[in-house]
Amino acid sequence: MVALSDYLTVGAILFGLSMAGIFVNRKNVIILLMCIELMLLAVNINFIAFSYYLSDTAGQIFVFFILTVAAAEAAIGLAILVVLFRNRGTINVDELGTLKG
Amino acid sequence: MAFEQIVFYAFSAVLVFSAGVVITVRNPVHAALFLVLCFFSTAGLWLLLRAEFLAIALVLVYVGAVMVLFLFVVMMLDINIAVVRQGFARYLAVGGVVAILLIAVMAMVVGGDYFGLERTPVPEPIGEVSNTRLLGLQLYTDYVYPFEIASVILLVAIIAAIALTLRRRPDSRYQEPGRQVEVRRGDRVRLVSMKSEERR
Amino acid sequence: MENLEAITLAIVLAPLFGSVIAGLFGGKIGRSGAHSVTILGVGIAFVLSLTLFLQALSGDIGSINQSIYTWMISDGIRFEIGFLIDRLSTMMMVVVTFVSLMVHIYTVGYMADDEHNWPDDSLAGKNSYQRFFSYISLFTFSMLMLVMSNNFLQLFFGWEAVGLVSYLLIGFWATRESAVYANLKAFLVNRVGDFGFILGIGAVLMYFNTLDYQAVFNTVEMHQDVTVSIWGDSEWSLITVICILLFIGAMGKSAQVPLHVWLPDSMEGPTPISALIHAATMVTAGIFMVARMSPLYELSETALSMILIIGAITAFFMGLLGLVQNDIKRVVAYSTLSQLGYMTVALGASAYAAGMFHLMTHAFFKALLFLGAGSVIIAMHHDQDMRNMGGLRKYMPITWITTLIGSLALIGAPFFSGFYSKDSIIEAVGHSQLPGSDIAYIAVLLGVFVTALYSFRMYFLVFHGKARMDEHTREHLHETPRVVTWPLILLAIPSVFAGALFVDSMAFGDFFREAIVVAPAHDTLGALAGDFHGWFTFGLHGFVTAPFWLAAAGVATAYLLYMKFTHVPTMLKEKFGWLYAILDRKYGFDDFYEWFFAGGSRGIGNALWRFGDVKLIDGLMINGSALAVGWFASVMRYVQSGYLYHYAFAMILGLLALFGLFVI
Amino acid sequence: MNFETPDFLPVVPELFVLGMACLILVVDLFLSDRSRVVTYLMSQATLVGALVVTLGLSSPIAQVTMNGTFVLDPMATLLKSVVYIASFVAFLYAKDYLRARSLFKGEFFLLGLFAVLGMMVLISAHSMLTVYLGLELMSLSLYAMVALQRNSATASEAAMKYFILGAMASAMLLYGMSMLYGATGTLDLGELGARVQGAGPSSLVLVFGLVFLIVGIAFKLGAVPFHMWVPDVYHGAPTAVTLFVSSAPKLAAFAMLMRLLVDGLPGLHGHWQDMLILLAVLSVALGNVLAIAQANIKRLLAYSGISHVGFLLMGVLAGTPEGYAAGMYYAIAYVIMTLGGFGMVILMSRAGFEADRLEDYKGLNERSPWFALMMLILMFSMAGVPPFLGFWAKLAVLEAVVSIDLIWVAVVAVVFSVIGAFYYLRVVKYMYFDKPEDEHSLVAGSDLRFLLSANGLAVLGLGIFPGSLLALCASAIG
Repeated sequence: MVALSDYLTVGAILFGLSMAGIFVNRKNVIILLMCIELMLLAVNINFIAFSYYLSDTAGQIFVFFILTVAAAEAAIGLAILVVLFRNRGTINVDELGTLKG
Repeated sequence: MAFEQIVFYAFSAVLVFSAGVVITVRNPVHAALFLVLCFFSTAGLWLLLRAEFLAIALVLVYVGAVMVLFLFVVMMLDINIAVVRQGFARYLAVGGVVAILLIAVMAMVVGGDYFGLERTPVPEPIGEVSNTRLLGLQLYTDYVYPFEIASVILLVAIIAAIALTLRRRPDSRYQEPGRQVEVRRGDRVRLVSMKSEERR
Repeated sequence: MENLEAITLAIVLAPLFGSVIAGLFGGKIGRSGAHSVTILGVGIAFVLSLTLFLQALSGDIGSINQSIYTWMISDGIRFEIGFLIDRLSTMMMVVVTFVSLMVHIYTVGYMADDEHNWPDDSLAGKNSYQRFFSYISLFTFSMLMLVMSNNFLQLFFGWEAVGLVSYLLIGFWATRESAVYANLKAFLVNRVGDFGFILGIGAVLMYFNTLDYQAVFNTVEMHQDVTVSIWGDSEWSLITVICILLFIGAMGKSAQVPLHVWLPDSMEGPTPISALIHAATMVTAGIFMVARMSPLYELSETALSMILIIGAITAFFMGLLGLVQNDIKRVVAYSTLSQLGYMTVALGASAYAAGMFHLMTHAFFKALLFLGAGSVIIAMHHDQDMRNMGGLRKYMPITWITTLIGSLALIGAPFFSGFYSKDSIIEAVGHSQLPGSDIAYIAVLLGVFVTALYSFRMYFLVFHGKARMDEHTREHLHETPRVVTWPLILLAIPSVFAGALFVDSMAFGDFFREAIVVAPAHDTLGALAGDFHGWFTFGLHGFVTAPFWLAAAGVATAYLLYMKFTHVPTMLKEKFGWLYAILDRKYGFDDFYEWFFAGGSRGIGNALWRFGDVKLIDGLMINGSALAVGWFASVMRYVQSGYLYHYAFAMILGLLALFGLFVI
Repeated sequence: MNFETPDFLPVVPELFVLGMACLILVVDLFLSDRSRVVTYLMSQATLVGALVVTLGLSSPIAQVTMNGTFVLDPMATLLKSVVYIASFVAFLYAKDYLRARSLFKGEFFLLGLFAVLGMMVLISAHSMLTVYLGLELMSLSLYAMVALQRNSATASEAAMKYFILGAMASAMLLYGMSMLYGATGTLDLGELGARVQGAGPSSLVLVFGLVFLIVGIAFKLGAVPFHMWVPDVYHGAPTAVTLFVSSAPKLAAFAMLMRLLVDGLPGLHGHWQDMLILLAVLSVALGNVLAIAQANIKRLLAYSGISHVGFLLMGVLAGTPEGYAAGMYYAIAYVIMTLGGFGMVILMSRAGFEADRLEDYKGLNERSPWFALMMLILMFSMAGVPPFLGFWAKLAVLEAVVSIDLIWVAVVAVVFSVIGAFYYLRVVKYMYFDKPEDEHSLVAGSDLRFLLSANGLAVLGLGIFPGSLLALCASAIG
C-alpha cells in the first residue's frame, strides 16, 4: 500500500528541486517559468493526495482551479518574456540587473 | 511489493529524475521536453489517486497546450544556448545544499509521523461514481463563484497577452480583403497603345 | 434650543473663516476685502453671542454642556472638542466679541498708513494690513475656543493659541528690534507660566482620568483628602497642588508678579491689539480660568491665600510704577497690571463674581482708554511721549471726553461702571477671613489712591495745560477720523452704564449660580448682599466710603502736581532719587531676570553645547550613528543586487529561517 | 443533488465591476485613439458606481454566501470602499501621465479594473480557494500593467522580476494552503478556524503550513526578507503604474492577512505573532535604513513603503481588536500618503522627464511654494511628525504593541523611524534650501493640481481630526 506520506514526500522533493532551480539557473528566464510550473505541480500532487486520503473532492476542485490559473499565468509570463526579449535582445537572467540598490 | 507500489515508485522516480534534468539542462528545448515527461509521470501518479479527470486534463491542457506554447516561444525567440556556464558548479553546490535542507525539513513534517498509513489509511473505494461527473456537478453548483473568477482570470490573460505582444509592424505585409474586393480592372491593368517598333 | 450646536459652531468658526480668507488670500481680495470679511465674521460672532447671552440672562437656556467632536480616544480617555455654554461663558463671549468688533473697526483707521511703518521693499511689509486683520480675527477665534471650552484640552489649545497670536502681534513690526525683543520676552515668560499650567492639567489627567470639566468637578470631593509627595516626605494636598500649578499658568497669562514683566514691553505692538489682547481679553484669561475652576479652588485655602497675596502685591506695586512712566501707552499698561491685580484679589477672596464683574467693566473702559491713547498717538504722528503733549482737549474733543469717561470709570467715581465692580471687590476683601486678607485690604485701598493719581496725571498731561509739541505737529492736530472715534463712543457707553446695569445680578445676585461655586465659609459677597439695596443707593453710599475719598485725594494730588505746581514733581524726583530709581528700574525684576535667567541659561547652554553637543552628541551619537547607518545601508544595498536569483535566494533563506525558528 | 441557488445580493458589487469591465472592453474596441477618454470616464464611473453599490449593501452583520466562499462584513465594505477611492485617485493621477507617454490605452484601465475586481474578491474571500483566485486575478493584472510600457527596457525587466518572484510566492502560499487543507480537510476559512482550535497533535503540520502562508502574505505586502521585488518594480514601472501598484493592492494584502490569519487561524495566534514580530522588526529596520542610501525618489518611497508595512504588521500581530483596527488604520493612512507621494512625482514629471531623482526636487519651493508645502506635509506625515495623519497611524499601532507588553518592538520601531526621518527631511531640505536645477515650470493640468492639493490637505485634515477615521476602522473590525 502506498501511504499518503509517500505522495507528500514526492511533492516535497519536487517543490524543493524547483525552488533550487530558480536559484541555480542563471541563464535562461524561460527555465524559471518552467520551475514555477513544477512548483505548482508539486502543490497539485499534495492536494490530490490529500483529497484522495480524506475522501473529499474539494482538493481536486482546488487543483482544477490551480491548473486554470497556471495556464493563464504561463500565458502572461511568456508575454512578458517576449516583451523583455524585444527590448533587450536577451533573456539571460545574468543580464537582468539594471534595477538595483 | 504490490503492483500499485511498483507503479508509484516507477512514476515517482521518473518524475524526480526529469525534474532534476529540467533545472540543470543547458538547452531550453530539452528542458521543455523533460517537463513534458514530468507532466506525464505526474498524470500517472494522479491516476493512482483516482483523479482520472485531472490526470487527463493535465495531459491535454499542459502537454497539449501550455508546453507547446513554451516550445513555440523558445523557438520564436531564437535564444542562444550558453556556451559555457561559468561557475555553474558553484551555484549547483549551493543550490544543492539549499534544496537538500528544504527537502529535509519538508520531508520531516510530511513524512510518516503525521501522514503514515496508521494515521491516514487508504480509503475504501466509493463505488461506481465517475470522478468527472462528481467534479462537474460540484463545479457548476457549489463552486460557481470561483469558476466565474477563473474565467475572468483567463480573460485577463488574453487581454494581457494581446496588450503586451500584439504590434503592428509598419514593414510587414498583410492582406486587406476589402480592398481586394473593391479593386477594379483599371487599377490593375493599364492598356497603353504604343506604336509598334519599326522592323529593322 | 434645537440649533444651539450650529450657533455655537458659527460663533467660533465665523472669525476663523474671516481670518483664513484675509490671511491666505489677502493679496487677492485687497485691503477693503480683508477688513470687510473679518469685520463681518466677528460681527456675526458678536450678534450670535449677544443672543445667547440674552437668552442665558432670561433663563431660556440654563447651562449647556455638549461635546461636538471626539478628537481621539486614548487609554479610555476621550479627548474632545466641546462647548460649555452658561452665563459665565456667554458673558465672556459678549465681552470678547464686542471689544474685538470695536477694535476691528478702529483698526481700519489706525492701520491705514501702515506701509510707513515698514522699511521700503520689505517683504513682510507687503499686505501687512490684511495680515493684521487676519491675526486679530484668529485671536478672536482662539479666545472664543478658550472661553467656550468644556474641557482642559481645548482650554489649553485656546490658551496656547491666544499666546501665539499675542506673540505674532507684539512682534508685528518685525523689522523693529525692540518689537522682536518684546515678543520674545512675552513668549519666554509665558512659557514659564504655561509649564505650570500644563503640569496642572497633567495632574488633573493623572488623578481624575478625564479632562472634562464637569466630570472633574463632580468627582472633586472624592479627591479632597488625596495627598501627593513632591519633595521627599512633605505631603501636599492634591487639590492645592493642582490649583497652584494652574494658577502659575494664570500668573503668566494675566501678568501677575513675578511673571508680569512681559506686559509693559508688549506695548511695542500696534495699539489696537494692546487694547484687545493686552488689556481687555487675553490677559483676563487667567482670571476667567480661575473663576471657571472655582469648584477646585474652593477646596484649597492655601491656594486662595496665595492668590490673594499675589494679587494684592500686583495691584499696589504695579500701580506705583505707572506714576513714573512718560510713554502714554505704558501708563495704561501698568494700570492694566494693577487692575488685573484687583481681579486676582477678588478671586483670592472667593468673590469670583466680583472679579468677573470687574473683568467685564475693565474690558470696556480699559479698551476705551487704550483706543483713546491710540487716537492721541495717531494725532501726534506716532509720538507716544506725554511730555510732548498737553492741551489736546481743544483739538480732539471726542477723544478728550471719552478718555475722561474712561479715567473716571477706572478710578471708580460713583455711578461709573468701575465704581461698582471695584467697590464690591474692596468690600469683599474686607470681609475675607483668609490669612493675608488684612494686608490685601490695605493694599487695595491704597491702590485706589495710586490709581487716581496716575490716571489723572496722564489725563492732565495729555489734555490740559499748555501744548508742548512742536509747531509742525500742532498745525496738523485734528480729531481722528470717524472709524476711530465711533468705537470710542461705543465703548464709552458700557464704560458708564455696564456697572449700574449688572451690579445687582452679577456682583450680589446669583447670576453665575450654575458656573461658580463658593463654599459657604468663603462667601464674602453673600455676606455683603444683605447690605445691598440697589445700584442707586450703592452709588450714593459710595460718596461716604474710604475709597471715594482716597480717589478724590488722588485726583486732587494729580491736579496740584501737574497743573498748579509743575515744578514739584521734578523736585520730588531729585529729593527721593533712590525711590525714583527703584520705580524707574521697575523694582529690578527685569535686570534680575536678564542677569540670572537669561545670562545663567546662556552660560549653562554654552557649556553644555561645547561638551555635550559638539563632542558627545554630534561627534559620537549623531555622526557616529550616521556613519554606522550609512555603512549598514551600503552593505544592504549590495544585497539588493538586481539579480533575480539573489532575490529568490533571499526568499528561500527567509523561508528556511522561519522554519528554523518556528517549526523545528 | 440538492442545490440551493445562492444569495447573489452581496456579490452585486463584484458583478457590477465585472459587467462594466466587459462592457468597457467591447466599447474600447470601437474607439479611436482620440476618443479614448471615453474608456477612462467609463472606468471612473464604474468605480463610483461600485462605491455607491457597496455602501448601499453595507450592513453591520457578516453575510456568507456562495456556498461559503464569499463573505460581506463591515471590514469588507470599508476596505472595498477605500480600494475604489484609491483606484479612482490613481486613475486620475495617471491620465495625463499616460497621455504624455502615448500609454493612454484602454488596456491600462481595463487591467486596472480587473485588478480592482481581484482585490474585491480577495477582500471578501471566505475560503482559501477564493483567497487564491482573488490574489491571482489581482496579481496577473498587475504584472501585465507593469509591463505595459512595451518599449521600456526597465519596465519589462521590472515586470519579469515581479512575475517570477510573485509566482514563486503564490506557489508557496498554495503549498501552505495544501498543508492546512490536509491537516483539517476544509477550505472554508470559518470551518478552518473551528477545526484548528480542536487540532492537537498535528499542530506541527499546521505551523508548517502557516510558515508558507506567511511567506505568501509577506511577499504581497512587501515585508523583509520577501521585499526584494518592491524597489525594483516601483522603480522600473511607469510612475502611473507604480502609483496604482503601491496603493490599493496593499489594502487587499492587508485583507488577505486578516482573512487567513485572523479569520482562518486564530488558534495559531501565538505562532503567527512571533513570525510577524520578526517580519515587522526587520521591515521597519531595513526599510528605513535602506531608504537613506537612495537617490531615486521612487526607490526611496518603495523602501519607505517597506518600513510602513512593518508598522502595519505591528498592529495586526497584537491580536486584539484594537490592534486590527490600528493595522487597518495604518493601511488606509499609508495608501493616502503613498498616493500623494507618487502623485507628486507625476505632477513634477512631463514628457521625457520622469522627475524621479531626488535632485529634481531641489528648490521646489522657489518654483512652486504650494506644492513644496504639499510635499512637505506628505513627507512629514510619512515620517510620523505630529499633527499629520502618519503620526496618528504610528501612534495607534504602537499603542497596540505596547498594550500586549511588547515594549521592545515599539522601541525598535521608534528608533528606526527616527533614523528614517532623516531621508524624509532630506527631501524637505532639497526643496527648501537648495537652488533649483530645473527651471521648467510645472506642466500639470488643473485637475491634477487640485487632486494633489486635496490629497495633501487630506493628510493634514485627517491628522488634525484623527478621530473619525480611527472610529470607522474600529467599527469595521467590530
